[in-house]
Amino acid sequence: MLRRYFPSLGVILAIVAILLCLPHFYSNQSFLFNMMLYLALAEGLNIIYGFTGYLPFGYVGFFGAGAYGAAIAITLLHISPFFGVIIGGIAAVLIGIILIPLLRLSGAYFAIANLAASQALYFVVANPSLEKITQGPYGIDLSSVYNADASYYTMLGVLVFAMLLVAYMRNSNFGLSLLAIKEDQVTASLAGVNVVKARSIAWMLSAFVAGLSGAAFGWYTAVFYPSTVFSLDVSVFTIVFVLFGGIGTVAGPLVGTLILYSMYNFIGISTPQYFQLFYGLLIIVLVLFLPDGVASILQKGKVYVP
Amino acid sequence: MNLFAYTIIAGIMYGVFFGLVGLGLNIIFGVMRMINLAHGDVIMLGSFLAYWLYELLGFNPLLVVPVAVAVFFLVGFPLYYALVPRLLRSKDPEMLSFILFFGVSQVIEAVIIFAFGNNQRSIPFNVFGSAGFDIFGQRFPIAWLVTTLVALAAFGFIYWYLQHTRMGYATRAVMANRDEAMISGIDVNRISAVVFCMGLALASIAGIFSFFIIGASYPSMGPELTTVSFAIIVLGSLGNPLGTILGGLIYGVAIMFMQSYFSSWANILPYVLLIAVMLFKPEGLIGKAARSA
Amino acid sequence: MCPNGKHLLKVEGLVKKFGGFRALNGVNIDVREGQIVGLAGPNGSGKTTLINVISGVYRPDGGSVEFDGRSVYKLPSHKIVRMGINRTFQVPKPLAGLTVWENVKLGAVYGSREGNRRETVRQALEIVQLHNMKDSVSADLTFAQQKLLGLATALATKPKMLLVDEIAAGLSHQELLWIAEMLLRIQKTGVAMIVVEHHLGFIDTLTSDVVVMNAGANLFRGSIQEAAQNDEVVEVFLGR
Amino acid sequence: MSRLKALFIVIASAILVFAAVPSFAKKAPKVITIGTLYASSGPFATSSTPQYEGLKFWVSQVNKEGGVFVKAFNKKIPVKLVAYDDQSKTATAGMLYNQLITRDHVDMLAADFGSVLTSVAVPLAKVHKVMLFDQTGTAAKFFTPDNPYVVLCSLPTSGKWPYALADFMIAKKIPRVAILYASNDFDQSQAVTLHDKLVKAGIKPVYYQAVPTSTSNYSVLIHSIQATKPDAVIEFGFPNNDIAFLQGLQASGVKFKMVFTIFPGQLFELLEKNVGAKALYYTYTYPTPPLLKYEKVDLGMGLSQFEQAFKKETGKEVNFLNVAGYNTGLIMQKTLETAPKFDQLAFRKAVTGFSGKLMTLDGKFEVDANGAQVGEMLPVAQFVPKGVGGIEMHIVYPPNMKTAEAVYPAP
Repeated sequence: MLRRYFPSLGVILAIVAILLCLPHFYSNQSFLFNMMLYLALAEGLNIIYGFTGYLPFGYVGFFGAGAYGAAIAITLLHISPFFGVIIGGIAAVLIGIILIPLLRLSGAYFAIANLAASQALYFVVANPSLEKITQGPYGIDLSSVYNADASYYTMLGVLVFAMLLVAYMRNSNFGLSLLAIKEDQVTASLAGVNVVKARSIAWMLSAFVAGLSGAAFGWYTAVFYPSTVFSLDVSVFTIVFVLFGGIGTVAGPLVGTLILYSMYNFIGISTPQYFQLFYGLLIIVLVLFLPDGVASILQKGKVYVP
Repeated sequence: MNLFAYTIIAGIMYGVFFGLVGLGLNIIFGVMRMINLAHGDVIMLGSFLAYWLYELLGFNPLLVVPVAVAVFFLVGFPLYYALVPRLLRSKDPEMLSFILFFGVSQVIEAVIIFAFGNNQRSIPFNVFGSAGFDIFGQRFPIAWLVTTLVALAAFGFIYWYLQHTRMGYATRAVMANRDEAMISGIDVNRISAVVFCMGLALASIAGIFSFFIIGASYPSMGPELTTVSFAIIVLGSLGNPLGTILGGLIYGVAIMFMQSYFSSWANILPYVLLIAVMLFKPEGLIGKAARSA
Repeated sequence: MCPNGKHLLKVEGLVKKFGGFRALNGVNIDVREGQIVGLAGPNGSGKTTLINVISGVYRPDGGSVEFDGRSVYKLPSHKIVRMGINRTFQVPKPLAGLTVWENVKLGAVYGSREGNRRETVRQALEIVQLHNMKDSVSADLTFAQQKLLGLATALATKPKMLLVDEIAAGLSHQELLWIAEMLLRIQKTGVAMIVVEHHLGFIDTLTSDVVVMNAGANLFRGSIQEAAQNDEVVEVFLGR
Repeated sequence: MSRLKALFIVIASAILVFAAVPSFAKKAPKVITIGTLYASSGPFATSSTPQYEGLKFWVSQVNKEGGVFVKAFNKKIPVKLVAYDDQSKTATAGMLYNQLITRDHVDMLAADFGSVLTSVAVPLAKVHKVMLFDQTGTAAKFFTPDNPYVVLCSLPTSGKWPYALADFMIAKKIPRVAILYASNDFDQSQAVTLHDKLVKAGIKPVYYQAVPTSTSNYSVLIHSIQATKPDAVIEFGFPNNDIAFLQGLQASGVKFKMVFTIFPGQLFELLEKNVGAKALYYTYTYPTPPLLKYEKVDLGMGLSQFEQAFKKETGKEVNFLNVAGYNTGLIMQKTLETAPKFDQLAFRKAVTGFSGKLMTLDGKFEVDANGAQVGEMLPVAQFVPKGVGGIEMHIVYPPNMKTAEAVYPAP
């Protein structure tokens, strides 16, 4: 029964082994951290987009909610940063629960409404009248609990959690029921699937991953502003990485992120417009010629992608 | 009281302009059932065209209008035939077009940064003369009046096109039901291509005058404008071009009131409006009757 | 057949509106355990709407629906399915990206929640004779096979009652005979059915108990022979 | 037991010797590497790019003379600048600062422009113990007793900026004051200072409002302000806010006796290009070099010399941020010239050593114990018409720097 999980677990173990060893050979920890961050976000987005077809353009809303949830817990309630990260995840789930009604909207309408929701959340957090709680637009300072190594391994933990979730989705009946909802809600519910419940759970899990990631990022960065953790670039990058890699598998988003984020790091940072132009063109080409991403090339050749 | 009157009048002028901002997005949606996610970037392109012609050749923004229309018809046709028919044949045109136009928007932004850098650009308000004009004892810059008149003219044109031309009649048929229109012998692709170009041209016209209402232009202003435009057309009612003006007016007056009385919360308004309308009144404020027409 | 079994489904005064139009306008129908009821009527008389409402695909606007002594009125589909009602579609809606096996498995896992799931899936596929295609992607099936797949998925939820919507449409005579025989076999396992059909001959092979609908209400109930004698029924079918 | 002890001592001393050897043998590096970031795009590009050019100019100047004199090695060593583009994004900036420290192993860090992009560097400098020369990031919260690794090179922390402005308004006895500020740390801290100082002097502002930093249309706000009938309107914003505010003011035809904005005094050309000289007539600002001219300096070039040399090298007119960038270089130069040892805390000590004793083209360099700038206080200046369509600036406060009397109320 558990044997079907083996390929997915193999991929996860390989990633973990690499990320545990690499810091000893490669000193740019910050690059590795950001890579893990986007890997986790890509898997988190995969949970909702890959398995239910809802494209969350406002995914960064959960990321920001996580960063702020954790920061508020750490600065106001004096909770240890590690538990702060978990609280960040929970904060994102709470936002997710508030936004559940958006799942009634279909396709592009959902995408835009979700984008609007993330922007609204950003403006609420950044509003100076909430300065006592969120520090308003003036930013969060966590330098007193700054710990690069601890937050690095916390992020690795979040990544492992996200990958395990997707592995579960990929191989379980629950994942199958989500794929069914994505194909046809009526047919799925006539097979006995509780559509509203299943997609809400997927939505909240996806939010949880983004919240944890945002919280770990906040801890690692130590000083951040609303505009940092609610930057639309977070959504955009994650979506592009996932689209490129391919959805619905554990490996697809990983491959997409590893390739594109490395590329971003080497060409994007010195001349960001080149990268923007590149991924803009890449999206157009993908939509027209390879709408299911790189992984679909293998799948068309009947190769199993974990 | 003075402030109240000013707020209302300013809100109406602001709103008419924002109707124009949403108009191009709405007619494209009406005919093609696609959301042009690069809409805000086309507005940005219009403003950069105006800026460039003003700086280089001293063009008055009004003179840029015909140039913009010509440019976007020339660009729009090949773009339509290169992208859209292929999309319509795919298994999920709505979602794929959404993502595709997102890619287009990123390309536009990157190219403009290459060409112009990422600095803010603006055309001075006094390009139409430095005199102000008075409405009910309130003084407004002349540039606002010109902008409002241009926006009204654009709505007038669309009304005339839809109601009084043969092609407009066919366009309405496509808006009502694309498949039936195709069966009844209308060249749906040609109509769509023309309307697509029209939508782009209208967006660029909004861009030309955006300096006077929105403020300075910069290459990355697109996505925010797209969201605001979408809020406006959802408010008005999706797929009903003339309804856009209602959405614009509500948005304009509301944002002016927010700025006057709750200024620090003003920027949250379009997003909250958008979500509220989508969840509670998804058919838009004009409702079904206007939509099925 | 056991026409004297106890009441399984009881529909009373059911109403469904689309805007101002009343697609169902007070429908009454009851079905006993293990009974097959044929449902006939002209296009637009509300047959498919009735099935959509009973199975929870549409929300009703009035009346009552009782199943097995409990109300299923306004319940969501998955709850109705788990109580023992399932259906097929006139135009099949398989989960196109999933395999035949996965389609049916979903029903076994979420719809019935009992017994050996593997066995349930295998049996359902054997009844509709799709077992040899279990690893095919369902998008690759023919139209008729997709209909059968829908039936198998429904069977995997172990229903006490099946709502069969125009299963005969577009099939050859041979296939019709085979399907009729299969439905009768399913009935023998204790499954009641409402069989919506244009094709009165097909209904005749299944049951002598027919309900005729017109304009969103039931017009007649009795045998096909009686229906043929009824002036109103004849008028409805032949047009005014 | 004693054998074990002896072994332990041998090992321990071996470790000590090995650990100590590198520090004895520390050779002079071939180049001094200085890491910095700049933004080629995004909201800070207009400010960051000129600041970066100023720093680059300093590098080319010292290298022309064979490098910077490093006291620890008693010789001149060339300077190498390692710079990355953060696109005005804090997330990217954080990653790049880290890269400068951990991969490029720079000897000193110079921050990017402004508080937002500097903020992410401050904790990194503290954690990795690298001196951060903060160029224009003026948030007071960067400078804390537990972090010796940050020094603010030009401009005081933003909360201190409006000191002279407040005194000016109190001296002028302006009764009705409106304060409108963009909600960010930089502007809010100034608004709070000004508000508190005025209230203390018995002037309660009639209007005191925050608006989002993204505000781009001020016309309605200007009318709300007008409704409170103020004499003076103080607008604190970023350059984009100031441009939009001045444009709105001009377009609406509303007049106030006194109008103050921040950035005409720092980015005069940008403002003039966008709003026109006319819109600036009789408005007030904080003057900074090159509008403020410091010619007698202890180190580097005086302002006029700098203006000429910079123009010759880059073909551009000098603005304040060019001066700030160049000034950062000078502070680093002075640090290397005076630090007796080549390590980070010695650098910091050296800065404290020359604090208050160094005059550059940016004014008097003086930092407090936490590294915050207290020397370069900002006076108040007013723009007045000059000839046909021309404009010039007078310093109107404080009295010891005054070049002309303020024209108040504005005609």
